[in-house]
Amino acid sequence: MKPSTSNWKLHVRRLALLMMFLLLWEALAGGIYPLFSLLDPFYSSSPSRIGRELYILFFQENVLKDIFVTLGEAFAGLILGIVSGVALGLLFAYSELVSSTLEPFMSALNSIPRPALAPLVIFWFGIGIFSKIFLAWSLAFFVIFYNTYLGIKSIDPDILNIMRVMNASRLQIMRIVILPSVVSWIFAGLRLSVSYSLIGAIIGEFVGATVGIGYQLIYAEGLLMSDRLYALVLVVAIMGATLVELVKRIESRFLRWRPEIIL
Amino acid sequence: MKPSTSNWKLHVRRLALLMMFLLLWEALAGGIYPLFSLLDPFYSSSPSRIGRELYILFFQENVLKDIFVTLGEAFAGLILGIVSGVALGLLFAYSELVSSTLEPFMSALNSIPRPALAPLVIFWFGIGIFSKIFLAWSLAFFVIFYNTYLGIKSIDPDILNIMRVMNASRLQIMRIVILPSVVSWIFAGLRLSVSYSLIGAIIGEFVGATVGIGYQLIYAEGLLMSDRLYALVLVVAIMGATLVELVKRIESRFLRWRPEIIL
Amino acid sequence: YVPKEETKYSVKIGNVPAITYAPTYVAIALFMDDVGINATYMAFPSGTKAREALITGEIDFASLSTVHVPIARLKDRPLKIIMSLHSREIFSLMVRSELRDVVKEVKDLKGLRLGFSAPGAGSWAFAVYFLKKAGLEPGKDVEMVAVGELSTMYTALKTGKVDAVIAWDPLTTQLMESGEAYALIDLYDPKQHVELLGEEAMSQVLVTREDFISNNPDIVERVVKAHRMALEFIKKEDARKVAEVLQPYFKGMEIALLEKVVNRIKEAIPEDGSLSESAYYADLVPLIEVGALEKSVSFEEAVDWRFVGRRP
Amino acid sequence: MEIRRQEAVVMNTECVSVEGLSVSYLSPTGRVDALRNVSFKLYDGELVTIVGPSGCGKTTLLNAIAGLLNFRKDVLMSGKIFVKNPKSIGYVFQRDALLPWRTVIENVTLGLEVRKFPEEKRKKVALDLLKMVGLEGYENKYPHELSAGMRQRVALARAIAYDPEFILMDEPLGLLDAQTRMALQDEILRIHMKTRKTILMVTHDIAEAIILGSRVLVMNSRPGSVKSEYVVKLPKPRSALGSRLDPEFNRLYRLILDDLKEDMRMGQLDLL
Amino acid sequence: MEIRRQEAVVMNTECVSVEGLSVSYLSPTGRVDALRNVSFKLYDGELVTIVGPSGCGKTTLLNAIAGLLNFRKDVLMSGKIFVKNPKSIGYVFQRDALLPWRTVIENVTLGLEVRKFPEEKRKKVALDLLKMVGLEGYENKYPHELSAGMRQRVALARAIAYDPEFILMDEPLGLLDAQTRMALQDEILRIHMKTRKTILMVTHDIAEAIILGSRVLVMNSRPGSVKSEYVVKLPKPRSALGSRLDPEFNRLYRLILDDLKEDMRMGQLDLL
Ligand SMILES: Nc1ncnc2c1ncn2[C@@H]1O[C@H](COP(=O)(O)OP(=O)(O)OP(=O)(O)O)[C@@H](O)[C@H]1O
Ligand SMILES: Nc1ncnc2c1ncn2[C@@H]1O[C@H](COP(=O)(O)OP(=O)(O)OP(=O)(O)O)[C@@H](O)[C@H]1O
Ligand SMILES: [Mg+2]
Ligand SMILES: [Mg+2]
Repeated sequence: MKPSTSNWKLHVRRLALLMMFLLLWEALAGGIYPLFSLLDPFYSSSPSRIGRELYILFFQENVLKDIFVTLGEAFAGLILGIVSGVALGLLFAYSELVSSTLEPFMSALNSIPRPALAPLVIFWFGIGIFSKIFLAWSLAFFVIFYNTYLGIKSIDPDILNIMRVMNASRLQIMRIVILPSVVSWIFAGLRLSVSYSLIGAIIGEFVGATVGIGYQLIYAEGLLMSDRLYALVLVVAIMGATLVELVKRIESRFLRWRPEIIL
Repeated sequence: MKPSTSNWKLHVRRLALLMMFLLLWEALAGGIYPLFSLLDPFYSSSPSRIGRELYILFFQENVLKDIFVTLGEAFAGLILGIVSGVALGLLFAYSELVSSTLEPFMSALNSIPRPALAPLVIFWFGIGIFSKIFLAWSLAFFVIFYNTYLGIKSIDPDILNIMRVMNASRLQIMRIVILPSVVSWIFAGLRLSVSYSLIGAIIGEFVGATVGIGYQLIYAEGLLMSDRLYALVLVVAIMGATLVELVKRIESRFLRWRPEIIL
Repeated sequence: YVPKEETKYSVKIGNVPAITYAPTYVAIALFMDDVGINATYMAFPSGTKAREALITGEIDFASLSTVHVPIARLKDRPLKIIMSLHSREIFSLMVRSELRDVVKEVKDLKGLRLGFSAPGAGSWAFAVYFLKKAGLEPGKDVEMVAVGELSTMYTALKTGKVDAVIAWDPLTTQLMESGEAYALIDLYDPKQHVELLGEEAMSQVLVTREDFISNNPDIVERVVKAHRMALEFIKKEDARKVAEVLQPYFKGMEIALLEKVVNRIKEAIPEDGSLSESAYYADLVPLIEVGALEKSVSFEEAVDWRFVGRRP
Repeated sequence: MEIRRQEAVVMNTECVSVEGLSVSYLSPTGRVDALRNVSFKLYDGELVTIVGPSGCGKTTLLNAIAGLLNFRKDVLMSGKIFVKNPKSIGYVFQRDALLPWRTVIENVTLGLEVRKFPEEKRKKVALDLLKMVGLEGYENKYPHELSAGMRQRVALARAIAYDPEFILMDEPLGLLDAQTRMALQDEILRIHMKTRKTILMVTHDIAEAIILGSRVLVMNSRPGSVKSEYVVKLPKPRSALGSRLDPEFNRLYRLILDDLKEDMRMGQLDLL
Repeated sequence: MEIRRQEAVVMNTECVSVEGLSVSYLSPTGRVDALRNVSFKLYDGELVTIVGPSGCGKTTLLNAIAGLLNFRKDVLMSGKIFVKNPKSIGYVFQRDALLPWRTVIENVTLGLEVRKFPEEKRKKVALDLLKMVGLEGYENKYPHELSAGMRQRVALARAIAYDPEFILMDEPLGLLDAQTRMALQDEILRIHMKTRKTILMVTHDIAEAIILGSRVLVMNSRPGSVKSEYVVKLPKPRSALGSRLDPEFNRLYRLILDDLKEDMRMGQLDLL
């Protein structure tokens, strides 16, 4: 929609900001002028140290494999989360009986700290891929669920009415009105869910793993390698940001009909 | 709005469901007829065992203190999350420059698995209450932030226009139009944030704590006390559900103007 | 060298990444193949998680702190120690260097903060034990702070959030090398070990499940064999060579530091992994004394000595 | 009430009958009685128009007939409503209720989609109707890109597109300029002549009510009810311009205007 | 164009002037030229009405004058717009744009709140206006509890409440029945006489345009522009009913209708 020049500028702006931040960090950590160092590089690391660690991770240790494993787990959890979240959201919206009865149970479940579930998760799902997918799902699901459910409550009632007059079936109403109406809510949820499914997969790997970013994190932490810890955290952050940007691309396709708001 | 009888029925329904679930659980765990036991009570515990543990926790060990500590941390994090989330959401909505530049950084930050942050959190915030509040905030914030930001994008442009014609200041537009419009989005976010702030506080207590539900949880896990683990998870879940119900009470006051939708 | 075995078995072995488990790493790196075992290694962020995975059958062997076995047995989870991997207790009580003039012995910790990993873990039990021995009441005289695993522990100590920690390697070595902290108690010092725990301890052990032993005695036999070869290797070869073998498992760690740590723990590597009753109880006593264990679990119950033999 | 149902006798089947319909809205801000004891009948192939003061319950009445009030919890309804074929109703809402995420053509084909017509058929019907309402070339626009009157025309096309037997119209031409309005009045007359659909139309324009309707129902307010009924005996075929010249038109216009005025005098708006 | 600006000379200051205004909407579905080269002036105290076919750009023109198009990225604008006091504009939107979370009275007092009037003052003004538009007793209802016409009246009250110097009205009475409509036409005339506010009003009702306006601007479409201007020389004070009887009214009505029809014949809607 926007000409490509402005896109180009945007990227320059982002990059400039990132560079400034990295330079400041490097300087504070003493990487530029050693006498001027305010941060202890052990816990604050520094861009150059992280860079070196990233080099090792990517070119000597094939961290790509870990990335793909974690991504796969997160993705599976996310897809399950979307499907089940939308489905249950619809069920709750359709049935007053179900929703009023079960609502408190849903928020109770969502309040359970996932890392504390580890022993039970091992018992239920083992420490194979399923425990990771389960944890990714358990974080992604609730956002999508609540957003679907509450999104439906804000649908324009007249649009529902026109469907009823046309004698549309429940399924048609769902497909033609409800799903498109909650798309903006679902996408709002997706920005969070994508990140959460990643976090969930990694927490799952904390339960015990042979591969994956979580596995690498356990190592770095167990062996006191703070640079590597930073590098890995950075890798996860970039994964998350990339996925969310992807989601936004898809979103803009779906929401093309919506006029832009300027404040 | 509804007569109190229906409210009464609702509670009965919820209770009945809970009872059925507990009975089934107890039966499967062999608590009712020992020969018929499908679940190993060590991993799956059972309502009676959890009940006994809860009795011990509340009447012999004063778990209330832990509850209040954790609640306090979560609440502080939640409040900070709401304030900062709404503020930053507004900033992002107001400034195209800020939002387009910073959006990927926000999703990157939100993708960081909080438990992996522990060493840095201790470095930044110590092991006192601040590290817990920080973690609670870090989970509560993003939901509120995204919901505020995306909620603003779905405001009816004509309502903004009427304010402009009336020559309202930006602050007035914010107070009179924007905040009330995003209230439904913020509340949607709150249902999640409330739970997340609890989780955040507990994850914070996993490192550097002397008290709190999180401390009790690692203790139970360390000593392989699965009944106690279940009991504590239950306590957290009930805390979460109670808080969310509270939020819903407040919400229904704010959204009284909205017609009810029936599907 | 033993000739390669004909039939291959696949097993999963897990632990928390730590150099005190060097025998397991060396065994996986060099000897499992020779005994006909296809070993998959699995990392856990804490011993409790590795223990849970073992109990539920997700892994077949774990190198663990001894404490986990009696805790599990008291809950009717029949884990068995099948081999000793370390004959010293690994914990050291490290104090921030700034306090060198103030804290000269354990009882000087009164009024300060002591960090340990997590309640229920070995470091907690020994923290309490050390304090009690010095006549201090943990929680009252000394504030007890759960600070999680090594990196958070290090951060907490360095930033002064705690004054002392119960550390293990590589943190202990690193703190001593850098001079950031000094050891108030160092159990690698034979004298102190004798004083507190006796001649020998059994701090790190190879663990499996009872049912696994009865169903697969052959596999257990082979895994133990590989471990014994590893013990021998570590004892015999110089630290540099051992460090080189370990390095693939400790990527990103300086080889020099690795070598230093290997040197430090070499002393504690047992000859043959045989199981000593007195060493077992030496480790158990503090746990019982501090209440981490409700009651004692007998040597006979916790240990299966058929594979490496027992000593008094 | 004036001369009652004269033409009606020649028609055979009842298409809609409303008997003693009362509707109240219950809301936290208090109860509003919107309709009280409304009764009337529509016969197959009739085009009946309704006029009445703002807020007298016209929309409520149409919603009740369309069965939409059943989906609300805050409505108290009594009386009987019979609709011959409730599965084949068209409804032009007062507020257009276009689906904002669908293009103009996708909105028009909505009913056909629900009835599972094949793609090409849908498109053909929609394009014809869009041409009829003067929106050729706008088929791929989104509703927010249209002017209010254009949206209303899309809504009109949508209600006709799937060829329902019975059409409810709530001021379908209210936002159109005089000229477009007359053109569409003629169009509605033409469609009605050709297909003999039953149409119930609410309008605020008395002239429109007379020109289109075979009968005009006049409602009064608070709570709303049908006050009188005028049978329009203008010659057929009628037309938006031509029928205005008939003296009968003027007579009825005066009558209905006075009728409404009377209500006003006793009603809420006492400014005249 | 017919006789130009005769009354205009007796008035002194320009309140609004539009010169060579062209507006296009750019959207992913293509560019739409909504206005081309529109020029006219409004003098202090004038009430000018605009009529024109649906979609010819009337709303666009009003939005441009109100300065609302500046808040859009997808609009190309050229030409000059001068508004004497842009901080004191009232605007009745075509779609009511009531704040759904505010009660009727809170909607009406919106402008007064923005101007920081004291609470009681606000309430008093609002109650007076609600009485004027016939909505006494509805002050604590929420907009979704009102009928469409009632909402429109609330919007009208809201635009007048804070006493702006210049009021834009986009079909403010479009959803009202004939009777209520006439009452409110009289009310607008009364307010205009009393306060001498400058008013620019879009309407689809040619009669309304003549009765209220001192001038009637006729627009044509695609792209929209002001085609002709009629000065209305009906005697004052005018009234909704009385002025209709004047022969001048009939003459102008015919002229304007023909004018619109001509546009139609060349325009998009060729059904007549
Ligand atoms: N959802 C609602 N809740 C409460 N009251 C309502 C609701 N909808 C309508 N009413 C009330 O019912 C009455 C009739 O409303 P209705 O919309 O049927 O009027 P109408 O004849 O269509 O008016 P108009 O010509 O202005 O469209 C009004 O007094 C209105 O306030
Ligand atoms: N947001 C928009 N994006 C694209 N095109 C638009 C937009 N708004 C209006 N238009 C187009 O501009 C033209 C003029 O629209 P406008 O709303 O000004 O007409 P109008 O004279 O007010 O019509 P009506 O009498 O039906 O209200 C129309 O062709 C319409 O399709
Ligand atoms: Mg209505
Ligand atoms: Mg318009």
